Amino acid sequence: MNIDSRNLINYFQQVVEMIEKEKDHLSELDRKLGDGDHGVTMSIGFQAVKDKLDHELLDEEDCSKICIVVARTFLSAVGSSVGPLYATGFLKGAKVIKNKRTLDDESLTKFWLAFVDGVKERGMAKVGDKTMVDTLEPAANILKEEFEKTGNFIEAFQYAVDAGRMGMESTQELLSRKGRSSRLGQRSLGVIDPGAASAYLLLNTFLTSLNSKRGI
Amino acid sequence: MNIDSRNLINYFQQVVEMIEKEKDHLSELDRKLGDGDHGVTMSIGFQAVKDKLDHELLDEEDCSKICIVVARTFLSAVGSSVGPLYATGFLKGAKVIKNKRTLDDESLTKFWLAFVDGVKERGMAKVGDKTMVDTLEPAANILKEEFEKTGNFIEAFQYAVDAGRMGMESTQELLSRKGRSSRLGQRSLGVIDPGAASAYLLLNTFLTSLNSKRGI
Amino acid sequence: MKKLVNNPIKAVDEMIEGYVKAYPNYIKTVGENLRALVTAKETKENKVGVIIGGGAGHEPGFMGYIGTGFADGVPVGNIFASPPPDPILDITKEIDKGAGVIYLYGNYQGDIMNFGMAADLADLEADIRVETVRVTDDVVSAPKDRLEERRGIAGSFFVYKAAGAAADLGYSLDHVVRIANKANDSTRSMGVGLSPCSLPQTGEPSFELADHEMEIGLGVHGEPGLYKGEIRPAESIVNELMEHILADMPISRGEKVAVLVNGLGSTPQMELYIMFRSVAKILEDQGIIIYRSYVGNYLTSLEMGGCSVSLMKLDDELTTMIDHPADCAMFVQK
Amino acid sequence: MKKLVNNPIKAVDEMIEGYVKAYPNYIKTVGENLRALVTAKETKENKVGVIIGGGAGHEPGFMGYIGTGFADGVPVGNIFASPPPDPILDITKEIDKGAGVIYLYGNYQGDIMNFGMAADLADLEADIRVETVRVTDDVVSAPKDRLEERRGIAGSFFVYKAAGAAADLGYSLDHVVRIANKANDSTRSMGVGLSPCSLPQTGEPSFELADHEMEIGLGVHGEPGLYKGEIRPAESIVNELMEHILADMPISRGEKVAVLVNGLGSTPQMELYIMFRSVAKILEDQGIIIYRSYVGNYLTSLEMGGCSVSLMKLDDELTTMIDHPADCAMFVQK
Ligand SMILES: Nc1ncnc2c1ncn2[C@@H]1O[C@H](COP(=O)(O)OP(=O)(O)O)[C@@H](O)[C@H]1O
Ligand SMILES: Nc1ncnc2c1ncn2[C@@H]1O[C@H](COP(=O)(O)OP(=O)(O)O)[C@@H](O)[C@H]1O
Ligand SMILES: [Mg+2]
Ligand SMILES: [Mg+2]
Ligand SMILES: [Mg+2]
Ligand SMILES: [Mg+2]
Repeated sequence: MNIDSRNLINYFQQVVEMIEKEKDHLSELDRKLGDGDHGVTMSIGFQAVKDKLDHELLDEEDCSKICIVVARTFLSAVGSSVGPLYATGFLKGAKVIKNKRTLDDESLTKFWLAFVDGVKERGMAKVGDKTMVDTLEPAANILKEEFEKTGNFIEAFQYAVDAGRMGMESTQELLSRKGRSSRLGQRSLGVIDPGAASAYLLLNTFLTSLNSKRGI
Repeated sequence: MNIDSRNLINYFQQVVEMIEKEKDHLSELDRKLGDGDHGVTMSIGFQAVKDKLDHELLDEEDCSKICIVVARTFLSAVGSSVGPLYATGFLKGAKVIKNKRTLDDESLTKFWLAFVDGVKERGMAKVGDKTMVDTLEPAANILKEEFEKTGNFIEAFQYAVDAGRMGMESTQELLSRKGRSSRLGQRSLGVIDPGAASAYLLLNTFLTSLNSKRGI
Repeated sequence: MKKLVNNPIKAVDEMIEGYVKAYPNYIKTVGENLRALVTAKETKENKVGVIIGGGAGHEPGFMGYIGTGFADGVPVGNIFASPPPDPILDITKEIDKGAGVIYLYGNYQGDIMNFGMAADLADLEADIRVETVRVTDDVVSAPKDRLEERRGIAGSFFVYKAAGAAADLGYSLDHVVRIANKANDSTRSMGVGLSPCSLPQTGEPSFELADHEMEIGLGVHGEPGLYKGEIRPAESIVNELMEHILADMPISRGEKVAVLVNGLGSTPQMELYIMFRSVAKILEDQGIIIYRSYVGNYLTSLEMGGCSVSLMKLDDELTTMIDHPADCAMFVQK
Repeated sequence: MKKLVNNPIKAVDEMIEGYVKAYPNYIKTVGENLRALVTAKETKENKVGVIIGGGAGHEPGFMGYIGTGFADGVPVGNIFASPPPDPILDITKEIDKGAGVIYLYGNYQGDIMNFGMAADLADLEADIRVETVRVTDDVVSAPKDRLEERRGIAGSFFVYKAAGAAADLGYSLDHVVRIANKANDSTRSMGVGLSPCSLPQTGEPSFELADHEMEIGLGVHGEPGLYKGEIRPAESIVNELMEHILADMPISRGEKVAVLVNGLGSTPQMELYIMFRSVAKILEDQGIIIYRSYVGNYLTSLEMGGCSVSLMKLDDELTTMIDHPADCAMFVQK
């Protein structure tokens, strides 16, 4: 399948809406593990993004440029930990789709793999550290593997989202080692990492936005 | 009836105990009308007095000296509004029983009349201002009147305590005009003035201490 | 309410012990009397002595303002209770340098009586001339025609600072008194309460407010104010406070003021600045010049929530006083 | 929780608007960027630029410490969130006087990433040399063999002050960095939480504590600490904090320290002094000399209840730094 700049903008619009619904839940997770602001931060960031989507990006056709603006806007609005992490992800993604107005299966795969690479480079976290990487790395691994097998992005991405969900859920059983909750020790057990949760939501929303485009 | 220094010390000991029982109630009244400390203040003051009663005053036989030490101790321990008011009361009372080891009906009457005069002089409040004077002035008036009629202190004082109680209760219907609650306006209605309450308790405890001496 | 204390009855004494240990260069006691605090610095001969005071629980008021350019001594009462005459008298004797002493305190019955007794004793026992200025800045505490009944709240900071500066400048007692009176006449305040404090001994909240309520006009000891109402946006609250203050204050376009937005204890600085922002807007709209600003906890009520706004109108003389440097343990102005 | 705000989303911006209006002699923004604050005073040519920073909600940290002898600029993040690279970069360019710039912040992932990106951009875009020192004073946040994982809490006040003083003294960037590192190595802190704060946007308490509970080892953003336990007398809490601090700190009899008892927001000064009193007792018992004390709200967490204790061991060099005067809107030291 191919997606164009409209679809990409539509995806980010859906993220904006999704975050407004989920922000309290994300803050709640962060209150248990960190400083309680993750939902607030995501909301501030994507509200700023929404402003760009509604104005500056309204007629933008270059998918890469859209991602760059989203990344910069998000980062400038929030700072925080997720700011550099997601911004670097989207910037890295933008790099591999430079100048593209439509994204085919291969570009989409490359985009998300670059996204995950960006987050990992920026944060230097490893699987098991109880961060968003626990969602993103398994998702990327499956995406790569499945896409190499079938060449079908959407099928592969479906598997990736499932793997991401399992990765996210696995954070419940992990001790924190990165970020604010890393000093919690045993007390970090039993709670899903907020960044792992928001990362899963970013992935899953991409899937649902594609499916709605396909009419599923 | 005659009372001696033992009886007087016994009276103050009973005040100490009574205040510990009533302090929460007195603070509660003051929370509604003022700054919430009246019970705390009375307790701090009479705990300091208790220390004197238990040591320095143990063998004191001069009733006037006892009152002076009580007054000074109370004042030094509390400051506040009641400090100068009750201290001046007891000091004025001490003056009229100078050098006395026993107090007869007349001395007792003079003592309490001087006490009330002292409070009034110090605070310059009038009946109706919603202060302890609403308790003390009617009590003094009746004490004087009845004592002049019968020459019997304890009977007269019984009437005085009743008048004091009515005066105290009357503060419920008064607007504050003196002290911290004077800016309350209408909102001071319906609550008994804490100082009016503690003044009543001081009087009433004197009565019960006399009665227990008499075996009533 | 939870408190970091040991024995609640000892809270004030232990606070002072800690304070004196923390700032030995600034503070000492008169003899062994923990409740009688004076400056540890050399004071000039023939300087008017400045005593400010009142109950404890208002920290950094009042003991935090002992120092050069401000107060020479502070008698410390129990929480929200005037100090008794003893420590006031002890301090008076200690700091008098032959030029007399000024007593400054908020207009409360307890303080009037205790400081009054101390002033009498200072005259009788030590022949020290004492003058008194009572602060009456709280506009809602009594109508304009009964100014002398108004209570003193955070605006007392301005009055004390002005008197402290005047004394530091070597002015005579009469002159210091005149300036203190002028500072008081030029100062207006009004507060809003959001949540109560509690005395360590009772643990009970000093007043009751529902979840969404505030108290407009609250006093610094939790004394009830004008009315309880639904909490509103900061700007709307400031509008109401400023309306009362400016209606009461003789001030016109082009004149200048010092502004104090004072936190009552538990209100974050962030909120105080948001309040200040609206105060500044209103003053700008009215063409009144903000000459100097103070935003922070200057006169608290333990952990009470809320704040007050104070304005002092500045003529040249009061400008000099407000600009005068101060060096205290809990307040330094260059 | 009730707040004196307008639109919660605008709280940080409105706070800064108020702050800049209150102290125009101290503070200005870089261009129109409200989140990029720099000193309004002339700074010396060839002085090392000092940037401290982090999320909002810690006032007077960090924007209150802009001024002579302290920081030259502060990028302000959202509440409890690192500022993004833009304002950091804007400030870096604005304050660089050719001697390079030092970034100082608490050791948190968000700050590391954002300040790190800004440092890269400062090098790339403007060829400015930037060095970084991260504060790691919280003893309970990681064991001793993983010092570099410890988070920064109120002791950062000491580290920032030392660096600010060194820069003001005209030291080179390497020298300032060495002193900042030494200050950090010499500083240990530990806190106790009594009650949560809440973000204006959520209104939810940042953590849960039962009526009689405290959290030992709490972080400055409400991050959980060592354990929750029944509240105890102040002295017993201080004993526990000091045990952890002194066990971690290479210090011996006869050496001297600076002490900071820092309130988290809603804890009255009275309680801070009661805590300080016990700190002083323990130090006296151990023969450690208190050279200078700071007691108050130096690094808060909105209206959080509780406090922390910080010690910085002083050699001659750090003594000079801690004695160095500072003149900031929210902190003045003579
Ligand atoms: N080094 C890191 N690598 C990857 N993810 C990280 C890292 N540090 C933190 N995170 C993620 O960031 C999330 C917290 O984000 P947020 O609450 O917005 O930031 P902050 O911790 O600065 O308040 C964590 O739940 C975690 O998933
Ligand atoms: N001028 C006055 N004359 C008589 N009684 C007064 C006067 N002012 C205050 N009081 C009494 O003092 C009581 C309050 O005492 P207390 O709470 O101990 O002092 P404070 O008001 O200083 O906190 C009031 O209830 C009132 O009865
Ligand atoms: Mg967070
Ligand atoms: Mg009272
Ligand atoms: Mg009182
Ligand atoms: Mg955060």
